[in-house]
Amino acid sequence: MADPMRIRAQAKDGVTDVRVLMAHPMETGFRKDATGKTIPPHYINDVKAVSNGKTVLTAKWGQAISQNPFLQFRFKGAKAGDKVTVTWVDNMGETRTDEATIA
Amino acid sequence: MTTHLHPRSMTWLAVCAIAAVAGCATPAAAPAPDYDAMAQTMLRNSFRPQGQATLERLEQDPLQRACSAETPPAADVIRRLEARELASVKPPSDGRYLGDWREGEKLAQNGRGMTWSDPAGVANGGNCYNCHELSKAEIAYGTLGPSLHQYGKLRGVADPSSAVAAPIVQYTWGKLYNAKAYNACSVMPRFGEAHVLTVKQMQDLMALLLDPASPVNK
Amino acid sequence: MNTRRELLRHGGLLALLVGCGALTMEQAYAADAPGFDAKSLDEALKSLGGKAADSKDVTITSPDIAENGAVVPITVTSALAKTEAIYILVEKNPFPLTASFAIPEGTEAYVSTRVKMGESTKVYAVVKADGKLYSAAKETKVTLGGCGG
Amino acid sequence: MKIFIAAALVASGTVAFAQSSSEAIAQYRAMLADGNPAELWETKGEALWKEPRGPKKASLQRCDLGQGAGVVKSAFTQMPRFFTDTDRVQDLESRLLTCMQELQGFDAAEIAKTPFGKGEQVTLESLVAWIASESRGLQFSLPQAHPKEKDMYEAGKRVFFFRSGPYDFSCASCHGQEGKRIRMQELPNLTTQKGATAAFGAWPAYRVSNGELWTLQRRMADCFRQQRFPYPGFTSDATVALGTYLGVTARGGASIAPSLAR
Repeated sequence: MADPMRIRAQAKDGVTDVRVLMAHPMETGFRKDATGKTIPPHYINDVKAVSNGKTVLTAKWGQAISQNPFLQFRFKGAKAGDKVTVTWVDNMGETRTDEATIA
Repeated sequence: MTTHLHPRSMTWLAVCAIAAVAGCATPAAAPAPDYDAMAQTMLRNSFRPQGQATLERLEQDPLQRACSAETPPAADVIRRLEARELASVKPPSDGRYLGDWREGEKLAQNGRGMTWSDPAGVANGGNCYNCHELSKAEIAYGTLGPSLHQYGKLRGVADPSSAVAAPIVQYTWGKLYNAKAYNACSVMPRFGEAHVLTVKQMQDLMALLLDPASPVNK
Repeated sequence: MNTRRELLRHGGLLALLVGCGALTMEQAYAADAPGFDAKSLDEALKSLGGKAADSKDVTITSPDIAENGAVVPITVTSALAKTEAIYILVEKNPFPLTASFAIPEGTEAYVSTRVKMGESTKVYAVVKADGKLYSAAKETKVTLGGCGG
Repeated sequence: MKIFIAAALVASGTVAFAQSSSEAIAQYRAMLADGNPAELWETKGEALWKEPRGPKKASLQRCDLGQGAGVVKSAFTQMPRFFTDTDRVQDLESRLLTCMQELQGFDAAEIAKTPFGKGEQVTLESLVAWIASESRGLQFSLPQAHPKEKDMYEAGKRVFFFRSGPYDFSCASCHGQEGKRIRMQELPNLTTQKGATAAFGAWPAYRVSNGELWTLQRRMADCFRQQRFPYPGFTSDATVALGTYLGVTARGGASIAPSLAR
């Protein structure tokens, strides 16, 4: 199973700043392994963030997002103590969901 | 490492002082720790062969040993070492000093060769840009060595095959073949003497440095 | 770490793979996310809805030089009213469209992420606001570091 | 090299570019400072420390890193150090191996033989990342009171200056001078407090070139590779000695590990 994300969410003046690190190889499909075999593409292509039942961000990604992706965004309407949930899905159907409490 | 470069008596005084502070009862007659021997033992016990990198690579020659101290050797030692290295320089077997600067540029860019992850038997790179500026077009150059941009031009080499250019051409060959002949503890490898580069490869690097058509001299 | 020559060889390999259409995943995915299989900037823009007008209200922040093309930080901000989506396109990548973000009501028109680039290239930030496309671009140079061994 | 298209062409250099390149690279690093993927290893490492694992199904919470059983804070900035139970000087990786063997029942020799980035080495890398993060901002204060600590420092210094192999390289060949660089990469002078802090105090680090978390052990192994030396055993005496020399030289400097490296 994929490793957990690191999510930091901080509310200030009504705006919640969310920073997410995801553990993922983000294989492009262009690289070869030591034996010369092409490594198949393996990358996150779908990201969704939800807070208080509302979708606050959705993203579609290609394979050129860096390995162990970083994502930062900001939304209104949440306060300290509320939760933010982030879910990613990759092109092989693997998925991971993690939750953080807004500070 | 030679012991005269590491005055044992001083080190021993420092150890005594620390031992006293720590309250360790060090017998006054205990022999001074031989750190050189200690390091040698550690090196012997810590490494294992991998790929083409054998344990023989940890056996120092006299020059490597003399240049392994924090401070350079004494002037007379340096003179002796340099004379010995200079005697090792062999002029190109076919008498040609200059090859193709285009091949030289490729070699200068190539930093591979002789590590445990490099396949044995593949030609080594020259590593030049790791340490030197050469062609102006390459901005990712190192500064461990001096800039070699306009190397031939600055030395007035208009025709590398002319008699007037001969001293510079021969010196440059010698420097590539065995940098230690001119600076005993130089950080530059002994490309010819240590069989890192072939005669042909060194001829190509010579052209990169001295051919008026080479980008180095633009 | 590779030498320049090595890098060029991989570049050739890449072209070959793209030419052979080895990336079936992209094609399968394209139906859901248009533009990600486009192989040129123009083609990608077309799938997003056509040409984008240069706009001072779109800001893209990225380094002038990246020490490593594998990780290039990109931040996009839009000051345009009714910003609905933000796209990041890396011009010289085999598939320029790299990310698309849907910005719902209540979410600021701000995203920051990191992208890979194989060579020095312009990165375009495209913003969809009130149904129209606007853009800004920024050049990042990729350098070679380390011992090359 | 694992970059995307792997055709990292340098644009034909303009003068302005060359002049400002160090500044621009500093700007690039600053942009990456927030959100270092090393945090992913830190998170994993903290969980691994607390989780009952190994044949003995025990956690590492009684592991003594030199500050007393289970104390993690400030352990990183005071290692390598002498340990009475093993009667030797150990760096963080070596000490973790001892704890994994004694407390959890793992075979330390087996883990030491495992390639970096595989199996229990990943566990070690994660633990090192977390333990280092618990000393972030603290000053290096490696002890030198025990004679064996002093021995390791002195031997490590000699390993640092030891020139050998087909290229005549030592650590000092690249890291013994001020203000030098290899290609575009600046080379810290490891014989100074500032330089040793910049190097010793930065590893473990997330390497953007391969997306992996490298410990100091791994960093040193790769330096020896580029020196054209044979392979240094994991936590072997020469590597611990070298770590001691660097760490003692860095004393007084503040740790920024885990950092982000090229």
